Amino acid sequence: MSRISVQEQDFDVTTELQAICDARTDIGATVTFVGLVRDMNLDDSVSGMTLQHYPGMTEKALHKIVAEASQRWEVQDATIIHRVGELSPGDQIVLVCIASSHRHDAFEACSFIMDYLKTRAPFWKKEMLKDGSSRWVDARESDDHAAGRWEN
Amino acid sequence: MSRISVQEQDFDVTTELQAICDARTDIGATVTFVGLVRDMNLDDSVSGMTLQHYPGMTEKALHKIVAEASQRWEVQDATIIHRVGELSPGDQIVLVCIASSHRHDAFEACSFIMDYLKTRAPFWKKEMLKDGSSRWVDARESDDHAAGRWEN
Amino acid sequence: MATILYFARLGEQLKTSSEQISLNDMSTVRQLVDHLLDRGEPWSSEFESGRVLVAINQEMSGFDSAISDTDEIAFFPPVTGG
Amino acid sequence: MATILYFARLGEQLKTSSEQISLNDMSTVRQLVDHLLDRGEPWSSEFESGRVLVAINQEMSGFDSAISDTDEIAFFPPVTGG
Repeated sequence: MSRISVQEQDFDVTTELQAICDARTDIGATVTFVGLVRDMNLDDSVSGMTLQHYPGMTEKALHKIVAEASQRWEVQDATIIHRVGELSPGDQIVLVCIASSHRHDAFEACSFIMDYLKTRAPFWKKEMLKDGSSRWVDARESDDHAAGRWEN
Repeated sequence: MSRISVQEQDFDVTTELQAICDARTDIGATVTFVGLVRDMNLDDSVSGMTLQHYPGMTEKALHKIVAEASQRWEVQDATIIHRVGELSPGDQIVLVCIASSHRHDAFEACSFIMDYLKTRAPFWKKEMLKDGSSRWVDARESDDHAAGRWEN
Repeated sequence: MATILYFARLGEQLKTSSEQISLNDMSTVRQLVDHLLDRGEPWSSEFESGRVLVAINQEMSGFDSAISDTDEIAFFPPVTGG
Repeated sequence: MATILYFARLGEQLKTSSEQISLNDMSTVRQLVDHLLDRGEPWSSEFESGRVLVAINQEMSGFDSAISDTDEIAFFPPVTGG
């Protein structure tokens, strides 16, 4: 049911929603998360970003996260698209779209997938700063904490 | 900051997201809820729906709900579009889109707005059934319960 | 004259969505409802069966709220949007 | 020969993203890491400073996990996608 894609190209939210909803009339709710490149991080001006991943393992990890969400909540369909390569401030990075007949299931599953993706899917961000330097982004404790709240 | 519209016309999610995100690079996350007309309700086949509202009061109620969400969470921008008039199964009914620099704020604010909209914004649904009859949809206790969980 | 509005099932059953009423000595929503109930059917059924909500000047209000002749008073069933 | 992969900061600092290593009598990830540490810099700095995660055959694993010469063993920093 679910569509998982790791790609360089941008994505279009309407197109992804239609792919999920077209030709079916049993979906009551969709919740869509889109993550974007911000122009600031840790008080520094960001001019761009490179996203690396682990081909093969990344896709497996995302499928596993969707499977886990589907066990916990009623998920009729799910789409995850994560971009890799060079991105600029304002660019879309990631899309997670969940269709369900119940809105709370859609909200919970989408939020859960984002928390798990941020701690378990092998992607790494490298930021280019306005002063010409670059740095690998450090994992944040707040993301571990966010993923941990689903363990209870 | 926020855009509120009660309208007969359909809406396009990408267009609404772009209206929020274009020309700014400080948004890290958007969460978008779309509610759709289902072809079944209470075990009956639904062939269509009419949505009535209270012009003036509806818009005021929606602005108030967004203001309340903005007090509770960091909301950079918000869009609510709710359709009225005649709708068919599969049609989009409502869009709530929240932009924030923090994803959990975007998820919470969007979920809160949907719960409050369902219990406090003056809209009423009338369903047309496949057998030719029609009925006003009854408010659901589960929606009151959902809105109640934000009171604590 | 107060403007009285009826929405959704109420408007349909009462066969009117709006009317003007001189409130005279009616000073609360409850007194206005009593006045409407005196009309008999279909008013009595609609206001006695099921939950009816009231808004005064487009703000959700209660049946003990004060009303005056310049108010817009709306009656409707619990909302079902979204 | 096991395939060893290095991602992100690790791949950059070690100036290699992939190599083949004969595991011989190395039977756990920890033994492989000890072998890599014996190379000195930059290996020692990268494996001793900061957190390094390991995946065996594309599954998250621990440093006590068993490894064999047919495995794909990947080292990388904590993930930062999304």
